[in-house]
Amino acid sequence: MKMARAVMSEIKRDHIHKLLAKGRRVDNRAWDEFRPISIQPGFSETAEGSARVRIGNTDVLVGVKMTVGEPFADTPNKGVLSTNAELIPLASPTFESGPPDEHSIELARVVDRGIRESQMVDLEAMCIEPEKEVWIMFTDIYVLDYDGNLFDAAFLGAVAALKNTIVPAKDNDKGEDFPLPIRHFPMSVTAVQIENSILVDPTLDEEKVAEARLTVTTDENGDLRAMQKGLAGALTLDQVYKVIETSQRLGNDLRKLIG
Amino acid sequence: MKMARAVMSEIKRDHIHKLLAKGRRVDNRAWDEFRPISIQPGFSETAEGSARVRIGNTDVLVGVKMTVGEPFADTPNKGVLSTNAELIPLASPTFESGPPDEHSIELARVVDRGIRESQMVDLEAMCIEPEKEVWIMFTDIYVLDYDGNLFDAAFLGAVAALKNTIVPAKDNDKGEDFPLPIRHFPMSVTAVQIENSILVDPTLDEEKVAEARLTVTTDENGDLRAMQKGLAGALTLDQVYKVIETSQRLGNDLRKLIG
Amino acid sequence: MKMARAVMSEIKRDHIHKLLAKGRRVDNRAWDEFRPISIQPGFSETAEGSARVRIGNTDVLVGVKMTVGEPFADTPNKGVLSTNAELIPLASPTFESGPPDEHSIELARVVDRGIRESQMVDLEAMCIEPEKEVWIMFTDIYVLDYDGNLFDAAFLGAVAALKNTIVPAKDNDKGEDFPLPIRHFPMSVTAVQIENSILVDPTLDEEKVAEARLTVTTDENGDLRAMQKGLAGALTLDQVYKVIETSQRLGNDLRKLIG
Amino acid sequence: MKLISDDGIRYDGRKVDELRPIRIEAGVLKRADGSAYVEFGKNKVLAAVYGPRECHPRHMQNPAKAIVQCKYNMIAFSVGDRKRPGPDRRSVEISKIISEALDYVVFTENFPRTSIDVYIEVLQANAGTRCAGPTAASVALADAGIPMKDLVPSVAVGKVNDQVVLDLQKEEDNYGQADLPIAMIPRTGEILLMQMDGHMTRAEFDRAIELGVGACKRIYDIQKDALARRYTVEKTEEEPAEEAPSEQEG
Amino acid sequence: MKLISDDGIRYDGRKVDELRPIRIEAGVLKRADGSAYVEFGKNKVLAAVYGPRECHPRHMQNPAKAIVQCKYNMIAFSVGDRKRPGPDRRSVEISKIISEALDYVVFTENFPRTSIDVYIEVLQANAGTRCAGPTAASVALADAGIPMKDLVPSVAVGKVNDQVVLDLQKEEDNYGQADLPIAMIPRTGEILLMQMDGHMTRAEFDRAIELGVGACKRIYDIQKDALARRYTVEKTEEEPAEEAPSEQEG
Amino acid sequence: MKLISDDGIRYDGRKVDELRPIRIEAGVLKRADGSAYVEFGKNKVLAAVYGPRECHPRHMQNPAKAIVQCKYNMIAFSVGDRKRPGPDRRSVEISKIISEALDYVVFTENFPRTSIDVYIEVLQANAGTRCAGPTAASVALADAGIPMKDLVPSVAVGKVNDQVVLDLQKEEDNYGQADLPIAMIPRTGEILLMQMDGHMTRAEFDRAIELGVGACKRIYDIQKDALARRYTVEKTEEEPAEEAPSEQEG
Repeated sequence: MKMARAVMSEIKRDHIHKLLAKGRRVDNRAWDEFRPISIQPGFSETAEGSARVRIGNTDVLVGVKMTVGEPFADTPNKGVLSTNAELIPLASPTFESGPPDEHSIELARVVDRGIRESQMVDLEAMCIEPEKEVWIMFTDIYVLDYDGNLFDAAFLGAVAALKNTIVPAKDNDKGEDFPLPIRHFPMSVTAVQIENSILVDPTLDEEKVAEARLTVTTDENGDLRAMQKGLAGALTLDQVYKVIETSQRLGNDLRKLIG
Repeated sequence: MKMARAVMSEIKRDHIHKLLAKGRRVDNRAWDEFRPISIQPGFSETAEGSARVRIGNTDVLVGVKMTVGEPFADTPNKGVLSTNAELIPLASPTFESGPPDEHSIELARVVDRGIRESQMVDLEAMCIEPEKEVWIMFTDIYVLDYDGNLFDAAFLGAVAALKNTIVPAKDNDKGEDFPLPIRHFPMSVTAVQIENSILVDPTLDEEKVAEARLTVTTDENGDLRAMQKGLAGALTLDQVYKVIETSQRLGNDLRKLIG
Repeated sequence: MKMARAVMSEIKRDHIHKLLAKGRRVDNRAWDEFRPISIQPGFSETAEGSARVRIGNTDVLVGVKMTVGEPFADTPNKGVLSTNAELIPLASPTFESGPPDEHSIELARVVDRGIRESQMVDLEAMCIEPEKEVWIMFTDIYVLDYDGNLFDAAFLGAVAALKNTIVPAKDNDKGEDFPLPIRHFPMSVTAVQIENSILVDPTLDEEKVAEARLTVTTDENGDLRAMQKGLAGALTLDQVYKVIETSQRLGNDLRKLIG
Repeated sequence: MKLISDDGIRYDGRKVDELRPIRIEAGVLKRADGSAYVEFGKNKVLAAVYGPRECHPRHMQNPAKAIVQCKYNMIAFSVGDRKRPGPDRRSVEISKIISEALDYVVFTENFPRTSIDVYIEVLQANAGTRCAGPTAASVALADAGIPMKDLVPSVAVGKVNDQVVLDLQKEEDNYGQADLPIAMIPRTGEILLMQMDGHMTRAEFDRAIELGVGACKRIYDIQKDALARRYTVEKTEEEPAEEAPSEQEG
Repeated sequence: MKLISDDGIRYDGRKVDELRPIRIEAGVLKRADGSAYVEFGKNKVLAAVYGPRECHPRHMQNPAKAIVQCKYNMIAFSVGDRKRPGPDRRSVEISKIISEALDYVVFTENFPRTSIDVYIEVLQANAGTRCAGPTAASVALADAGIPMKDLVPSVAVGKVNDQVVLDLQKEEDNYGQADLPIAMIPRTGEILLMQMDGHMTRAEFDRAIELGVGACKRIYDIQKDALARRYTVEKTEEEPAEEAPSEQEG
Repeated sequence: MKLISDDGIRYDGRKVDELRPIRIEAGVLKRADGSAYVEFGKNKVLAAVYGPRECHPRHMQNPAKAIVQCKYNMIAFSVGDRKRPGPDRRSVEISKIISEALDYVVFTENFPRTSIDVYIEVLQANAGTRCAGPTAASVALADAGIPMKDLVPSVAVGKVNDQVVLDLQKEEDNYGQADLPIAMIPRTGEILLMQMDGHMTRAEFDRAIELGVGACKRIYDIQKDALARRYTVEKTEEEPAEEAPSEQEG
C-alpha cells in the first residue's frame, strides 16, 4: 500500500509538472487565480466573533473569545492579542492529536503577525485601565478540511471573525457592548514555486510538489505588513517581487469579500 | 510467550463460559455475591481521613487531604470536592507509569459523581466565607492490588475515608477541628454481563471476558444517584433493571460495613 | 555499525584496564590529578553572574539570574536558591532534547546540595522583607561539550558564577546593586572506581567503564558538606575514605582557581 | 429555578417530551473517509471517520479485529468561557464511552490489525453533546462505508423541577436534578451507552427510559434520512470527469 | 531547636544509637511477582517487583543483562501537604540511586534483554523513606525468586544538636545538621548507596558510619526473618486445590 | 524614540548600512561532528552538527534522502528576564525555517534514511539570533565535512525612524518599525529564508533587499575565512600521537 502511494504521488507530480510546462494547472485555474471562496461570518453563537471560510475544499473555522485581564508589562495601555491554530485530525489523515506542532505554530504565528503588524485592531482602544485591566482577545483557528493554502484561509477567517466581533462589555461590567475597533484590513496572499513557476492559492497536491512557498500580507495601500517564506527550496528575488505584486493586486479583491 | 498467553486466556474464557452455563462462577460465588470485604479505616496518619479496602484480592487505599482555598465562581458558598485515581504499576502488570489514562480518569469521575450527586458531604457547611474561602477536599484513590471491580472498591474506600475525615480547622486557624459533615451514605454496586448472565463484583478474570459492565450507585432510600455503563458490549433494558434492583439490595448490606 | 561500536568499546575497556594494571591512565595523568582547568568568569552579559569552565574537553557554562519573589513558607526570611542543569544535545550524541532526565536532575540536585548545605550564599542577607519579598537566584548549568566529570565542572562553574554575581537591586527598585554575599567556598571532587582503583576527574571513556562514582564536597576546613555515590557498583569503606581525603586535599587547590 | 411553566412548557418553549430541532447531514468533508454534521438545537457537532487504516502504535493492534478509537473534543470557542485546547478529563471519559458504544456496532472482525478512527468536534455546545456525538459519528461511519450492525441514535433524558423531561438544553442541564444520557439500537432495544447522575427514583428512571427509547427511534429516522439524501447526492455527482489521479484510489 | 535531652534521650524517646521499630512482611500483594511491606517507625512503604519481563521500549534492552528499573513514588497523602501525583525531581533522583544499588545485587546477567521493574510506593512518610525503599525492595526481589548476591539493608544516620544519631525521624530531619543515608551489604561491607548533606567533620562521619553499619546488620536480620516467615506461610498454603488455570503459569 | 541621530549615526554608533562586528570560529567543540561559534555584535551563538546518523524515530526516515533537523534554542540566561528552559512557540517556528533553509544547501540525497541534526544554542541574545543561527550552522555543517552547495549567510534589515537600516540590534528591534531577516546564497542570489513584519513600502523593501544582499556577501567572506583558519589549525594539529582507539573511528 505504501508502494502504491509512492507510485501515485510520483504520477501526480509528473502530471502537475507536465501541465505546468504547458502553462496550465490541474484544476484549470490561471496561475494567479484563487479557487472559489465562501465566507460565513457569525457561524458560532458562543464566540464573540467568528467566521467559517472555504477556499475550494479547504475549510477553516475561526472564533474570537474575549476576556478581561492584565496587560503585558511592556505594553501597559494595550489590549492583548493571542492567536492559536489547531490542525485537528478530523481535517486530514496527516494531522495528529496533541499539542500544536511546528506546522500549526507557524500558521498561528504568521496569521498573528499579519494582524498585529498591520495594526488591524486598535489595541489602545482595548485598554480598560492602564497597567490594570485590558481586553484579551483569543483568536482560535480550527482547520476542518485541509486541501491546501491554510495560510490564506486562516488569515481571511481571522480578519472576518475580528471584524464580526462584539466586545462583551456588559457581561464584564464594563459598560455597553461595542464592535471591535478595526483600523485596517490586511490581506494575505500565498504562492508556491514549482519548477520556477509561481502559483497562487496552491491546492494540497500543488503544495506537495512545491519547492518554496511565500506568503505576503499587504494593507489597503499596498504596503507590506508581513511575509513568510517556507519549504526547503529557494526563491529568486524576481520571484519574490512577483509574489509581492500579485499580493497587492489580489489583496484588493479579497478585501472586497470581507465587505 | 505471547502465544502461550493467548492460548491461556482462551482456555480461561472457555472455563468461565462453561461454568456459567451451569450457573456457576469460578470461585463458586452466587451471581449476586460479593467476595469477602475488609475495611481498614484510618490507615494513614498523614491524611485527614483514609481507608484501605479489600474486596477479595483487590486492594485499594483512599486518603482525603484538606486545604483552604477559593470556591468555584459558580458555587461561591460551597466547598470543593476533587477526586483523583492512580492506577499505579505496582498494582498490576498492565498498569503503566504516567499521567492518568482513560481508565483511571473514568474510575475517578464515576466515584466523584457518586459522591457529588448523592450530596454525601454537606458542601455548604464547608464554606468558610462565601466567594472567599472554602474547604477543598482532595480524595486520592490508590489501587495497590488489582483483581477486578475497582469501581466498588474505590467507592467504598472513598465513602469510608470521607466518613473518617477530621477537618483540620485548628491548623488552618479556622476554629476547632470537626468531623466532615456527612448527610448520606451512597453505595455503588457493579455487575458485568457475560453471555447474558449478570455477575456482581467481577474478578479480573471475569472482567476480561465480560461484554458489558454497569455500575449503579444508590442511596439509603434506594434512589438512583449515579450510573455508568462500560465496555464494548450491550445490555438489554431487563439487564439494566436487574442490576439496579441488585444494587439497591446489596447497597444496604455494604452500607452496614461502613457503620 | 552497532557491532563496530560494541567491539570498539570492548577494546577501549581492555586498554583502560591494562593501563590501570600498570598504574597508568590513558592520558598519562596520576590517579589524583585533574585535567587542565580553565575558568572564564563573566562570560555572559545578560546574566547577573556567569562562568564558563573547561576541565579538559568538558565545557560547561553556568549563569545566575535573579528576580524578586516570595519566600517559601517554611523559610520566610531567606532568599531562594534554584538550580537547574541542561544536558543539551549539542554537547553529546547521547544527550536528547526534552525535559530534564534523571541524569540532569541528579547533576542539578548534587550541585544544589553542595551550594545549599555549605551555606555558601548568605541566604538571610537575601531577604528583602520577611514573608513578603526575597531574592530568587536561578543557577542554570549548560553542558556545551561532554567529556566526563560533569559534577565537578558544573560545581566549579556554579561557585564561580555565584561569586561573580551582582544583585540587580537598582533595576528592581531595591537600592544599590551589590555583590552576592558569599560566606564559603565549597569544592567538589569526583572520583570513580575501576577494578578497585580510584581515579579522580574521570574522562568520558573512564566513566563508561567505571563501576562506582563518588562525589565529595568539602569546605575550607575540610569538613564534609555533601556526598553522592553513583553507578551500579559498590565501594568499600576504605575507598570512601580515600576519596574523602583526596577531596579535602584537591579541594584546596581548586579553591585557589576561584580566587 | 423555575424552568417549566405550570402548563408544562419549558424554558425554550418545548413540551417535556419534545426533542429540539435536529438536522443531520452526511458527507460534509472531503478529506475524511466519512463524515457527518449534526445540529441538535444549538449544539453543532462535526464527526469524521478515517479508516480502517494501519494502527499506530503497533502494540495497540488487535490481530483479531479492528479497534475503534473515538476522540471527542470541544473547540475553544464552543462554550461560554474559552476552553483551553487539548483533552481534559471530561473529554477523555466521553471519548472512552463513545468508543465503546461504536465498537459494538462496527463489524470490527472484518478488519483485523487496523484502527477505525472517529473524531468528534463540538463546534458549539448547548448540553447533550455527548449524545450528539455518537449520533453524528455513526452516520459518519456509515458514510465511510464501514459495515455496521446499525446506527447509534443517542439522547439525554433528565429531571427538572421534579419532572422527567426529554433532551435537556443548557439551562435545564445546569439547574436540573438529574441527567441520563443513553445511546441504543432502537431495532433491538440494546443499550450501548448509559450514564446517570443526580437523583431519580426508580419510577422516574422508568419514565425516563420510556421517553429516551421513543426519542432514539425518532433520531434514528433522521439519521437514515440523512444517509438517503447523501446517497442521492452522490448518484447525481457521479459524472465522468477528466481528473488527476486521486490518492484515495491508491 | 533542642531535639535531644541532656541525658541523651531524643524527641521520640529513643537513644542516639537506637532504631525506630521496624516491621517487614514479604509477599503482601497478589498480582506482583514479588512484594514487601515495611514499617520503619511511622514510615509505611510498599514495594513490588515485576519481572524479569520483556523490556520496553526495545532500545533500552541490554543484550548482555537485565536492567533494573526502580520507580520510587510518594502517594498524594503520604505527607503533610498533599503532594501532586507524578514524579518530582526528588523522586527521580531517588529512583535512580535505588535502581543503581539494587542492580548491583541482582544477577542481571542471568536475564539478558529483560527488565526487572521495582515499584516503591511510600504510603506514609516520616523521614528515611529512601532507606526504607531499598530495604523493602530487596525483600520483594527475593520474594519474586530473583537470584541475588544479598539483601540490601539501608538506614540514615544524621547529626542533631551536634550529636551523631541513628535513623532520623521527621523533626530531626527537618531541624538537624546533617543527613547520611547509606545502603550496604553487611556481609562484605560494600557500600551501595551513599548520600550526604549538611555539615560533618571527618570524626563525625566516622562515627556515623559506625552507627550505620551496625544498624544495617540489625535490619538485615529483620529482612531475613520476614523472608523466612513468608517461606513458612507459603509451605502451609501449598495445598492442592481445584483451580482455574492461572495466567502466571503461561 | 529617536534611535538615529540627524547625521545618520545609530544608537550604537554604526551607520545605517553598517554591520556589527562579526567573529566566527569553526570547530570549537570536541564531541560534535562539526561546530561553529559566532559573535554578531553582542549575540553569542554556538552551533553543532551531528550526522549523518541513524534517523529516530524510524517513521521519519526518508528512503530517498537525509532529513535536516535543526533545533534553535535560547539558553535560560541569554536574555534579560530568565527564559524557562524548553522550546517555546517562537523557537519552534525559527527551528522550522532554519531547517528548511539548511536543507536546500545540503546534498541530502547522498545520505538516504539518515538524519543530519543541527543544534543552535543562543548563549547571549541581542536581536538577530535567527540570522546568526544559520550563519553559524552552515559553517558547522561544513566543519562536519557534509557536502553542501554553499554556505548560508544571513542578516536582518529593518526600518527605524523611517529609515532602512542594516542589522538591527536590540533597541532598534524593540522600537523599530519593521524587521526583515533574510538568508541567501550570495553566489546565485537565491533566497532561502525570508520573513518580514512591520510596515514597509515597496521602495523601502527594495532598499532593504539591496542592503541585505550586500551584507550577506560580507558575512559569506567571514564564514569562508573561519573555515580556512580551521583547516590551517587542523593541519598543524595533525601530528602522530600514541592514543587510545577513538570511538569516532568506529
